[in-house]
Amino acid sequence: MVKLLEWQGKEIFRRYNIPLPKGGVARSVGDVSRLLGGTVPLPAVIKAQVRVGGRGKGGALRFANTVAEAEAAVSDLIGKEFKGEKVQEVLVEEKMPLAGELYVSITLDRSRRKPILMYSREGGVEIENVADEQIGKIWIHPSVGVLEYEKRLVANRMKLPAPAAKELGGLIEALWRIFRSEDAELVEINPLGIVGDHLVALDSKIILEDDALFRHPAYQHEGGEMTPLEQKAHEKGIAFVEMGGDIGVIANGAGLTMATLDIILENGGRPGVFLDLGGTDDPAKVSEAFAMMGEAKPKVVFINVFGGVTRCDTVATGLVNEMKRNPPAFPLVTRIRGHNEKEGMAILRDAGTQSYSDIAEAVRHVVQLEGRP
Amino acid sequence: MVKLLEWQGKEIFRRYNIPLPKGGVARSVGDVSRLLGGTVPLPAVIKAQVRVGGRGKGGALRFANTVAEAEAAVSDLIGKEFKGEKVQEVLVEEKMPLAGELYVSITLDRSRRKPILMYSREGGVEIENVADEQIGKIWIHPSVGVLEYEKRLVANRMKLPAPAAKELGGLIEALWRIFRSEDAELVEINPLGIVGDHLVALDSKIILEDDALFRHPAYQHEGGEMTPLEQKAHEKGIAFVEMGGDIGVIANGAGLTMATLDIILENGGRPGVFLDLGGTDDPAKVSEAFAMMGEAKPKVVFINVFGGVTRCDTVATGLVNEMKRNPPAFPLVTRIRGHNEKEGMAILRDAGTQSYSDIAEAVRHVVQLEGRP
Amino acid sequence: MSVLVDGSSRILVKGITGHQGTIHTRGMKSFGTNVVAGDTPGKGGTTVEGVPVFNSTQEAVDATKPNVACLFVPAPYTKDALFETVDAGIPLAVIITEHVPFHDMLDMLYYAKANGTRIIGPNCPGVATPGGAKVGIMPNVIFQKGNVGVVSRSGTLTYEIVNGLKEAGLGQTTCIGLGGDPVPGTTFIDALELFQNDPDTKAIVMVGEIGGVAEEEAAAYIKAKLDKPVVSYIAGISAPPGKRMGHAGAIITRGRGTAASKMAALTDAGAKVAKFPYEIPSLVKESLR
Amino acid sequence: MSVLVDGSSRILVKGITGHQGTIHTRGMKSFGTNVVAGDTPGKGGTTVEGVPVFNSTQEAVDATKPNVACLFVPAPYTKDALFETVDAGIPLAVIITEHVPFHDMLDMLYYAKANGTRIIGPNCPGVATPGGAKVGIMPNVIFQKGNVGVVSRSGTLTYEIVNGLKEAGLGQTTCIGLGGDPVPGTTFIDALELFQNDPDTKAIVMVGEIGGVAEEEAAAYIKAKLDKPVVSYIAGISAPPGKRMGHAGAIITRGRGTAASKMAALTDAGAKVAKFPYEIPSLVKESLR
Repeated sequence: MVKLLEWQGKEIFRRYNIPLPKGGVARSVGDVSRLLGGTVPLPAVIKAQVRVGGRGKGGALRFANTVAEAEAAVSDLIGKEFKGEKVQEVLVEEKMPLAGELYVSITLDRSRRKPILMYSREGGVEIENVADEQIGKIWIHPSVGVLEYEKRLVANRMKLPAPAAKELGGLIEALWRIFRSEDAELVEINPLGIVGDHLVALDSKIILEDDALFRHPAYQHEGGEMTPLEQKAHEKGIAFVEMGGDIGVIANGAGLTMATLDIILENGGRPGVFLDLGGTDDPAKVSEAFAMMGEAKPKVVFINVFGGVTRCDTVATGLVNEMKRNPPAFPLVTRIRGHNEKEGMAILRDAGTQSYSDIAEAVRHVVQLEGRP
Repeated sequence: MVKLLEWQGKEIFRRYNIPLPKGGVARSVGDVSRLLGGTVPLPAVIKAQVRVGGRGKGGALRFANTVAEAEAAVSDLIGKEFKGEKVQEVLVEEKMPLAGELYVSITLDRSRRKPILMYSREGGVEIENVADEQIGKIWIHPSVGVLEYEKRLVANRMKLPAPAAKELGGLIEALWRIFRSEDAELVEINPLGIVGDHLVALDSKIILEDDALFRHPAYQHEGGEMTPLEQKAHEKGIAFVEMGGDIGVIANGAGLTMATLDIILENGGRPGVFLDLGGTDDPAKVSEAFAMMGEAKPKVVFINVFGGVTRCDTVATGLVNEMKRNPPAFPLVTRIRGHNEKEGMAILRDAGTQSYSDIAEAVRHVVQLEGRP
Repeated sequence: MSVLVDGSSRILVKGITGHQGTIHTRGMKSFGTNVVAGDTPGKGGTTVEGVPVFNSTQEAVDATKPNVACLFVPAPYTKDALFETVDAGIPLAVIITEHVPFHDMLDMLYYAKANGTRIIGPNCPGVATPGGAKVGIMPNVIFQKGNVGVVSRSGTLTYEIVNGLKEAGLGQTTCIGLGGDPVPGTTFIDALELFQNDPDTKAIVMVGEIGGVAEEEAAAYIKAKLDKPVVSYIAGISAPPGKRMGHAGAIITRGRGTAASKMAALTDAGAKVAKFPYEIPSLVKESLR
Repeated sequence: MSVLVDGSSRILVKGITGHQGTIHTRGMKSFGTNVVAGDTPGKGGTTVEGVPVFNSTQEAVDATKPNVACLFVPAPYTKDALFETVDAGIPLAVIITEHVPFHDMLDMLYYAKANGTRIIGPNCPGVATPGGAKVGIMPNVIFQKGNVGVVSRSGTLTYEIVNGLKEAGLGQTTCIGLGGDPVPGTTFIDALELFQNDPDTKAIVMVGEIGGVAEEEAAAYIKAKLDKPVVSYIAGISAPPGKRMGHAGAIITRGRGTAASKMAALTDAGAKVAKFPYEIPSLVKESLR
């Protein structure tokens, strides 16, 4: 999940001719006077470029009537942290006189297996907080796109003045083209401002699909809303989630990894790390995963492998090799079933880890090792 | 039907990144040295830009090893006529060393109501002269386009060297995008040259759809393979075809106009002009059509109207008004049936034209007036 | 009986507030057709010829439950109007509009097919079932209820022929105008199949013209599947190759689509082929004997 | 009886010459599956594990008449391979490939639907009918012929569960892996419908996970239409919202798709919901009593 920063999203909007406020990115206070003396008129809005939501309430948005005010705001914002995310860039934009704020987005409706266009006159707040009856929905046939009559319908329901109604059709078409051509999971404009009789995209939210990044190499190194460790694992292609607790789980298969963490939770343990080995039995990959787990500093790690496609013995070999190279700072419990299960268990026992066949038994031992009262 | 000149088609090819020989258009001998001294290397091919087919046999293609030879060829070609079409422009292009000539095109298969991709290793001749088993065909779903595996298949069957095989995929994609985005009836490359291991489009043939020209205003004033009068009528939006004989027919509806000409032919008359009034009963339009007919100088004109949507009396009024303004140089026979038929016949008879209700009778009179032995 | 439309048809006229839409709504109503609604964006709430107008097809459908749409929409907007019709779940769309780009029609055809809507047209005069309903622009006075099914690619020529049938005492079950475009929504074969399955249709008149091979394909269908007599006429024996004879679809290309080829195929299939349109009634009478 | 695949299934392996394609062709054959062909462009004329390889699907179809395709094609080429499969008229395509962009899958889904091909997957372990055929990558040893239908969004977890069923003496009719992607070709409802119509399936095990609302929709289907017992398990009760738990589809967004919601819906629909996967066999036994 690649979540673009506001200014990155707006760069894409610009390429698709979506109307934007005049603005530019400042990476230091020194950039401000250049921007405000050049393309961006005052008064200005200064927006910290962070991926976390709720910037308005969090103090990440500032207003400035003078260059000095703007510089003060930028100076204050750069380096500040919002929900753990450090500000490195701010967007300096002209402040526009708003006659209204709308919402429009395109995303995937998994239930109907179709893209969905959502729109509302209640823009400017998180869409989750808008009443369902205030949100219009249009499902889109993927090979047909948004139809002209549907665009007209949306403009009518938004009760827009004529010039804005006309612009909205083009803007929806642009969103659709971004959604498809950029392989987005979500393209959202919130708020879509009404300025006079015209539309201006005041914010951007674009989430790109990981699996399609091979078509968009420019965004391959962008992140999502991930912890630094998750980001690191993501770059290595390891499915890795930090969950707050002390117990790390390495399993093969997302379902099995989740189920293992669930069993731990139900047995009174605190899930700490989800690490899915996937279908691999490549010792190098196993070692890498193991090293990632180490960085999360769990109190205890439980390895649960069902060897179907994956062979238990090669997984075990990978683990043991890694343990030899970097002896773990945590106790390890393993449970291994399936293809070459005896060989795998033997390899692990020889290396000194506790190895089970029964999962309930194994989990009870893991929770015991976590050692909470 | 807008048939683009070779160089116009190649301008479109260039926009879609189809590889072309280096070349430029000369409109006078003076242009030649500029082209050959600049972007176009010698030896060169000089090609008269005319819409009629069979340029190779007709002497419209020349070769030049020196600037002087090229100038001589251009001087000879400009102003020359090929099948009645006067040369105003020539295309001067580098002559490329060919390893082979292929054929590829996309057009509409009316029978399957799908676009069709046709390809052959036997390029360089008119595709009509290529044996059916030498032509590969792939039908294209309009909202899906040419699939990657199909492009691979074509390249395999064309037995291309690896670099050309890869290029062919992109080239087919470009043809498809031209076909759809430019609203073409036909996009053809013949010959598609193999130069070394690469492909080069040596000729272009693009026919655009009249009905979609509202989306392509740049081509609205281009012509097809039409006579000057047909072209003039076309620009006025009148369905008008010159057929070589002496009898002009004005009728309402394409089917009725054709049927009327057929009846004339079967009765020994020589069809001269097809003019379909269409569904109009606007006197101004009728007058305009009538004036067009006059320009074709027919020996006799037969007007056959069935008033269903069109009212016979308004059609008659239009005709009579035009006859008053510009008394026709030919005898006129009318046959009028349907909505307000009596009023229409009365108006025509009052104006002195012979008016019938029975078509066979009317046609016999028309053929008699044509006065051939 | 009849095909496609009858007394139970409920017609929505798309583009009812335009000149053509209004005139022909009047014509359909005086034929006895149940025109239940019209739609034109921005004109919702008004009426035309007593028919309520809605802003969108969906609104019209919700309020009046039409099962046939008749499109009088300018060519550049026809594709959108057809998609709207399909999305509203209307199973039959009759497109009168001329000059619809065939590229648009390809999109329309596949979208409609995938979603269960049949298209008639574009560039067609519509469909009429005497005593039932008329959808489109055919003149009212030419029809008479009877047992001849008529299907044609042309307009005015068909009116002449239907009028000729009436004058000879031959009524019609349904008359279908397929339209003169290269990509018709409904083909001769589709229409022949409908007539084949209609017990009241005892003979079929098929009016073709040059261009394409739809008549040849129909001939193959007639030979293989049809057990009713067919009288046919093909316009364009005098047409020169390469020239577009009024209809976008009426063009002989690369030696294909000549009148001679069509006539030969139909004769071979056992259809009676009229040399002149006015011969059709007597050939039909012969067939019905 | 069984669903989707059985002893009459003839399998084409697309991408047979790749590492995974080769390994799993061997696995399928040793399961007793009739693998009739493979295809890889440029590798036509060779054999893999005794299976003839063709350059294109059409060639493979012409020569060997497969009725199931199993795709081991790298994600960037999967869409094209699926279109080729559909164009060749193969009615069932099992897509093992992981990381297929959902935008591609949308195109694939609608193209396949329009042309009569069912997709299973992508990112799935395949389908297995013990005693009949296995298509995909599930381990052979876990299965036993019987009367429990299994359908699941996950891979390894399902192997554990099927293995547990076997150890408890509960055989399976067919085991269907739907895959962990947000746009699956076949849904829980589709699979439940298949099992509902299979007389040999006496009980159904349904293994879901967080993300989307497919389990809730399946619950509505179970309540309304299904008259066979369902035992279900949902993975991810411990998953935090907003995090993608390995599978592209396993993510709780905007409060939707939680394990609690799915479990509640299934309980309400009358399904037995297991707290732990290893409870499933005893719940199935209870259901079959």
